[in-house]
Amino acid sequence: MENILSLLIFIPISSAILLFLLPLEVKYIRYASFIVTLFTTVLSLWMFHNFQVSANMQFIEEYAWIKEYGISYHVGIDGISLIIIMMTNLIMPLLYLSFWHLNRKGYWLNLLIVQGGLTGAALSLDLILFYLFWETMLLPIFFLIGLFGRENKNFMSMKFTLYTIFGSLLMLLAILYLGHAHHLQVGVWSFSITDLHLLSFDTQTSLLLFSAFIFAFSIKIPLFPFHTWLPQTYRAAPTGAIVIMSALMAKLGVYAIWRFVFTLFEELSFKSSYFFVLLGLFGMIYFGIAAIKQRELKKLFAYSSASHLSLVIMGIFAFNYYAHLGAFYMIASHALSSAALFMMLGMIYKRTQSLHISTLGGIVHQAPVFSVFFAFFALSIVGIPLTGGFVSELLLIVGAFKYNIILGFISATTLLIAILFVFNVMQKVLYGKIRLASFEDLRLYEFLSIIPLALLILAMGIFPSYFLQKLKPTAQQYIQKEVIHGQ
Amino acid sequence: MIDIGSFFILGILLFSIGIVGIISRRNIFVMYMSVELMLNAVNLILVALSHHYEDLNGQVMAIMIIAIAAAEASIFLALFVMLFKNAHSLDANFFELLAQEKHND
Amino acid sequence: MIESSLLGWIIGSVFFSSVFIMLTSLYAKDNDDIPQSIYTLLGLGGPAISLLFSAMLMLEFYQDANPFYFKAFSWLDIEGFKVDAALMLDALGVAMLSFVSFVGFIIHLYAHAYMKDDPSYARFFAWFNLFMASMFLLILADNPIMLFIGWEGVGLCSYLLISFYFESEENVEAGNKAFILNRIGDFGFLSGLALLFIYLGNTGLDFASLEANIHLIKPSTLNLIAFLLFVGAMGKSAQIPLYIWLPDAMAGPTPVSALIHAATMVTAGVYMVARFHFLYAITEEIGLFIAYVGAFSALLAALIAMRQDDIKKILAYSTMSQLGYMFMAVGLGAYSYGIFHVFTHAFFKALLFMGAGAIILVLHHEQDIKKMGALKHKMPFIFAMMLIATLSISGLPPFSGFFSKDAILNHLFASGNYPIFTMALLTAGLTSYYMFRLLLLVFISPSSKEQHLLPQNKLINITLLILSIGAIFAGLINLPAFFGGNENYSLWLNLPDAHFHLSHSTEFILLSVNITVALSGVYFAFSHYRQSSKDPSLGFLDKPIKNKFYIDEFYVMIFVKPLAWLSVFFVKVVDEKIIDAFIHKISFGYQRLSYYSDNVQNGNVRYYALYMSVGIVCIFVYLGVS
Amino acid sequence: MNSALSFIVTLLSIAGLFALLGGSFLFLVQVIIYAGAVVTLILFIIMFLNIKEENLPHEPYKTRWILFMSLLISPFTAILISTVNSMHFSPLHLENFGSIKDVGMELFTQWVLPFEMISILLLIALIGVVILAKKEKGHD
Repeated sequence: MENILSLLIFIPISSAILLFLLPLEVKYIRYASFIVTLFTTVLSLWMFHNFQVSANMQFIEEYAWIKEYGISYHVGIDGISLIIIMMTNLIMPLLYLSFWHLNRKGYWLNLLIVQGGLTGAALSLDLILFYLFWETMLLPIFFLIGLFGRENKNFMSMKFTLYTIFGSLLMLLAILYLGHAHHLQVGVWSFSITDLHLLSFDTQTSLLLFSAFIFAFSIKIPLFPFHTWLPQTYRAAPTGAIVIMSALMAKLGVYAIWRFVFTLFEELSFKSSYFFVLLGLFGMIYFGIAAIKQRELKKLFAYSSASHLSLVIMGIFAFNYYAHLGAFYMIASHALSSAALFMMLGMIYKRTQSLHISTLGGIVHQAPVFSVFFAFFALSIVGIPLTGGFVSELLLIVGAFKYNIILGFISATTLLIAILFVFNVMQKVLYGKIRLASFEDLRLYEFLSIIPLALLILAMGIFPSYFLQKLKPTAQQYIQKEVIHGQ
Repeated sequence: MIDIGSFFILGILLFSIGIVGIISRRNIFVMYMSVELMLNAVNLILVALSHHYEDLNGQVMAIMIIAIAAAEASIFLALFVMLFKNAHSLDANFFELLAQEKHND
Repeated sequence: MIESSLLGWIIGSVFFSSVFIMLTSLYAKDNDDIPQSIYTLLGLGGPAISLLFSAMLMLEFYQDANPFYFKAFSWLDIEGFKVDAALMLDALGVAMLSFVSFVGFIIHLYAHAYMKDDPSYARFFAWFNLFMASMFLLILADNPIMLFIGWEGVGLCSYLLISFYFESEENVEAGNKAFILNRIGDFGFLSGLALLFIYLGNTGLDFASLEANIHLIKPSTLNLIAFLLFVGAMGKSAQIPLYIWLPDAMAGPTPVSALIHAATMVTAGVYMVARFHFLYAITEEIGLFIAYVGAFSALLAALIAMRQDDIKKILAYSTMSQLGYMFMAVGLGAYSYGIFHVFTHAFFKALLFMGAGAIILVLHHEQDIKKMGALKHKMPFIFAMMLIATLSISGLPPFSGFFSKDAILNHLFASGNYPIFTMALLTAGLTSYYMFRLLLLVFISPSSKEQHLLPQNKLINITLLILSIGAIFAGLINLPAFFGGNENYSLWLNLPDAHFHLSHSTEFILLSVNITVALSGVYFAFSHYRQSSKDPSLGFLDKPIKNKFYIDEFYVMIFVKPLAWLSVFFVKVVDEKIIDAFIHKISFGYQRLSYYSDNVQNGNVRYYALYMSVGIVCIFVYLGVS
Repeated sequence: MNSALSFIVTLLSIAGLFALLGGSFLFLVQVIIYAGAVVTLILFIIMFLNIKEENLPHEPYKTRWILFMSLLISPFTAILISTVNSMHFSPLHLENFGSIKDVGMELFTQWVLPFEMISILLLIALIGVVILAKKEKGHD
């Protein structure tokens, strides 16, 4: 099983192509793609089991691909990509389950391709390969929004795609420049980060390259001034696309900053950390406050997601052990919570054809099981103890305090900001007067699709040390350097 | 005594006048004449060069140009007749058939 | 230290009973499927087992004073931040556990009687037991993180129970308000913890290690930590400025008010300060600050309570006022007195609430005391109970409240903080005034309306009786030297109290002053409300007191509205008008540009020639210049 | 009309210059083909089309355009002229150079192929003109 990573990447993609070519009924395509995702989940669990607790890359595969330009197929996994892979492979089958009723062939196939793209992007250690997968996962989202979205879906899918591609292009330029620089400085072409991080640049060049990378990733995450595609796109996008965007893609942006920006521009990342910590905190507060008065649930949780991701950015730029662990943990726990929440929003939408707060109310009377789960996931976003969110917020806050006491206080306001809108939502949607003629409680497949998420969130809150042990070495990577740089 | 340089200068001036004429005037006849003027300017320079190098190739080239100009003239004039018949105008701005359809917004 | 897994089971039994109730009711969906008795069994069984276990442990502890310890698993295990999911029971824990488990169980019995016709019976007990579990966790926590988990847990359950009758938006909003204000406190609390962990993370994070290593931190940081932790207490224990949720929290069912918002949860702040006594003992400025906050809260609450008409809200304000006393005590180093007052307060306040609940039940959920009156003969038993509790809270001997309050007042006087003492004394007078106002308006003063009364419930009366015993005699366990005791309770708690010596004569004078003040409050109440149910005017204070000093409105004005405005501003203006508009400008700028460049290609040959000649000229100029 | 006439004058003067430069054959060709045939053809067509005043384009910005273009072109011209001035040229020498015979020899030895191609070109132009000037059946 030494090429398990390739299997994880290419099984979904190839089966998507195969299923596209086969003239099957939608029903069978659904079964087939569900089985494919289940299979990758089993594979990823096996990998999780065999993952050694260390900071090194594991399960590495490296083949030359385009020799003339030193582009290679180079994949590997460490603690932080492990989170992304595990989350992707856990959430995908559940996503399939939660929309078992959908009869659209393209939906399932696009999801498979996204899965492959996500996995590939999270695993690749070669910049060109990374760019390839990064764009691979973008296109299916474009189709998902454009084909299965609602309202101004065409405009929004265009806007989202152009916006992100605009960012990616700058990154591509930076990648090409890096390869070229390697050619100049070393004499051979290479795009592998293990080679590229040895390069040295003068301050101005590295600042430009750094900004190009950061720009691409902060659009995807999104960070403060680049977020305006977010609420409208979430509103227009179908649930499957949102779950992927908020639970997985945004996290992939954070991951990419860690993997590429930190590795390639270590010095600069340390130097600019203060700016990004501030930006993260500002974004957290800004998005949190913006969410308070949102009346459309998807937009509201879009802002909420952005708020938490800004906190994660704060965490990874704070460059200390606790903040890093907290950020990783937040990536995982928030992926689970937000995936579950958006899946449940999809269920609401399916039943009522509306997600506006004013049309909803009193669901707890009609669908108690649904409400319990919805409240649970909402609370896990807020970071109630015994959910994974609490552990991550605790670690992040401790990390922030370690970074700077005043910024620590600001980061602790996350405890306040999130509840302001979450409780409002719970009050208006779950409680209150019954506004819907009928609201069906969870069906079996819906129930099955969210119960693993709920259990996992609980487990992450109750036994954090078990989950954290696999991440510890990765988070320790920067401790030594932290001392050197005097953070 | 005039030297060959003055022929060049004359040719250059004629050529410039031709350019000015072809761009600033809208009358297609005038534009056509400007084109001819430019051809002649070139001819003049060619012949002057042939004299300067004492090489007849320059003159031959000029002859060729005159021949082509004659062919061109015939086609030009035929076109003018057609255009005038269709549009009753000698305005070059009138003939914008190369432009794409204008957006109405 | 004795290892004992019973500690875990104290929490576990209530927790699992809650989980079982939840699962059963979710499974059943309609309450008809499952007989109520199953829920009763589960709902009361859990606390009963907890009570049993805690009684066993407490007895054992009483004999050999050896603390218990139980480590379930390692919760978080990273360098410099090791937190075990561990429980610990020492004297302070026993003091809290004793009344929480006992009063908790009694209130469970009461709740069974109170809620038995409610369709959401199962849900009630699920949350109620979850609350008990969190409260036990809070008390038994071996480290601040476990304490915080319990701390948040009680807040969450409090939210769930306040908005228990969620058909009405008001109740849900009250729940939200409670949770949000609590969360503001938690923000401070968690910040304080984070600071503590950064400095002491390497030397262990359980309370014992913290206590041993607290001197490693600089005093200025210690002050900050102490202050932040107290912010948490402000939220949880409803002190200025985070108190406004408590009166609204009365929207929940009465047993909830009795247990959570009177006897247990709100005292968590006091417990926390006592738990961190090693910290507060060396940060005297913060201690003084706490005492002042307590004093102002006590006075403010007492003032507001004078003119409230809702029986439960009066009790809520009185709770806040009593909590103020506790904070005055712990702030000035009298931890054992503070805990002692927590202890006695649990009994008489629970009794008051349960009595009020009984009245409310009998009167068809009428809560306005102005609409009650002359009920003394119709419900003499409840009157007796309420009278006991009122006397106790007013601090009249020989009831339990007298001893604890007197101890606090003495300590305040002895510590020499006379402003605080004065406020406390004033509050004592006001307390007896408004409590007797309540009592008189409900039971004595003439009633205009003829009331139809429902029969009283026997079980409720029994529970009242049990608690009244506590309310009368609980004070005797810490009999001061003046009355011939030797403060057994304080000795046994063994907290590092600040001691001030007072001569017997001073003590005697103080005692008589205290009693006189309390009695004068009683007198003023009597002189007016025996006859009439109208409130006398208070002059210029009348309006502000009736409107609770406009604090709610003030908060709405300075926090809620700006936040809402900011939210709209961010989305509608910053996002849409500035950032998004800018981005659209860029993208539509390209489109505009294409229109312009489109004009270049206008099909007119002359222009093409022009462009060409421009190009030629440029080339020539370039060649000519170079 | 005026411009056409002055155009003839220009062409004739150029013809004179050709003669001056020793291109006697070119002089003849210029006089006969250009001044004789082409410009006459222009004049003939102008007459033939019977152009009235309103058919002429209305050019309100004519002088402005001419000024603008002259300015635009002036650097080009100036640079060329200054280049020419900086070069040194021999004065005209009017010995026996460029007789018709020489030109003919040149034309029919070295330049036979282009010469033939020009003839084909002229043929094509002839046919094209006939087709263009022919009345289209559909339109009339």
